[in-house]
Amino acid sequence: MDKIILTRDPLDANIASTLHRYDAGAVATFAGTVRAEDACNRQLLALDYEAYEEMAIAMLTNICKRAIEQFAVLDAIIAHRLGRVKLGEASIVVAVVSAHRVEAFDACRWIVDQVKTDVPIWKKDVWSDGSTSWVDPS
Amino acid sequence: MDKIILTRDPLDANIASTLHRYDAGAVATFAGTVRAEDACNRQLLALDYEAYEEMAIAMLTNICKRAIEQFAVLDAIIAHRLGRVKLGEASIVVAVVSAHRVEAFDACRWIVDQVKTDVPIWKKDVWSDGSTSWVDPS
Amino acid sequence: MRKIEINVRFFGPAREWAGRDEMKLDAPTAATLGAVAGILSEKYPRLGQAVGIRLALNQAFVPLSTCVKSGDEVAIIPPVSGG
Amino acid sequence: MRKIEINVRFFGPAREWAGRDEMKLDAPTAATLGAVAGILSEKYPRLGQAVGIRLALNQAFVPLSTCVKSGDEVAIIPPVSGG
Repeated sequence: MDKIILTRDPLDANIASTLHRYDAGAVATFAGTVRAEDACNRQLLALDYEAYEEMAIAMLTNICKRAIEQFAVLDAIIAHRLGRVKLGEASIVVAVVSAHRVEAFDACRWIVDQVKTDVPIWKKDVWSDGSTSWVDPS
Repeated sequence: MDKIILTRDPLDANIASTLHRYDAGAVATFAGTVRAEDACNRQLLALDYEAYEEMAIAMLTNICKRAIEQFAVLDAIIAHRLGRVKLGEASIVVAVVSAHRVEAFDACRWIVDQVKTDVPIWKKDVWSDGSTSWVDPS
Repeated sequence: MRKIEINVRFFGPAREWAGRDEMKLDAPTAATLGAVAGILSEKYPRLGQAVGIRLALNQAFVPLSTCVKSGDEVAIIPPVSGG
Repeated sequence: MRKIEINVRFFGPAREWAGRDEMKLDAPTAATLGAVAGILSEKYPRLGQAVGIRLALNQAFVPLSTCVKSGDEVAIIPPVSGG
């Protein structure tokens, strides 16, 4: 099972099940989902994601590796969706397994922060009036 | 769907799917699993959980309510297993949904800490030599 | 002297210290929760020696000075180890 | 003066600023990544005005003083918004 997933298919929220290990006592999972938004009489319908795929995979692989080293966790997995992601669907799922819970939470949170600030992935709001706009990351 | 679950059946790691909300942007999930242990030439096979069920449910309900208030999250769910839980299986699953990720992580972690320190649930190690021993919570 | 009858429940390791899951216990009228703890500690010495035990009255933690009445449920809560 | 040909890729909003996904670009031999940024900024003024753009060379962030060679891939990376 691949530890880094970039896919146009819906993400599996229970991705941690692929990390099944008998030496694990804790599994922390994070899912980022597309949240309803209203702006100027239009509603958000979806987000369109795109990536510099080759570079994103290299960077996600590196983030995964650094998390395992820095937080001394057993394993981690990062899945990010591309293309159109509808309201309520997950755009990112991160799971970390470790012996104890503190490292699992810390590593999971760190990975999500890293992905959001550093990996070449972009998203565009898709509005009910047919317009789209790049999401300002600031 | 019940937000507080005490059950002798295997837990659903993807319990957060029952909290599906369009106003949620983040879902943090924690699963505590039975971890392999060796002691004095015997191996841990399972944990046996028991609870003061009526009181545990009341306290879990209260923890859930306090988490939602204190961390301003949208919803939370706590599932704890009773009876024999085998190596690799989950004994507890906690999921929190919120608008943003920081509160989801914080509330999830807080709930797990509260459950471990305060709720009347006990576990016993079940060893490969047939012996059992109550787990010292200290 | 009149007596009351309360229900006592033992959980986790306390079940083994008392050798039972539950029992009916006679106590003096207007006995406090603390007094019940005293009676049980004498009756079950291993329970009396245990560290960190809490008593719940009708599924809530209350001060040991609280009076118990007939039909109340007192639970012996050793340090918990859930999760 | 001899020239080299590099591949340029535009991502996210940069695709729209340049009006394209990718292009071949002629650059002077021994041009630096910074010089390539200068050429592209002149060619696509909207790109030149954007804040926080980074350039990747062959899928890695490197100093702008790095020399590019024929066949290299230069990517225009606007501020990211994944997750």
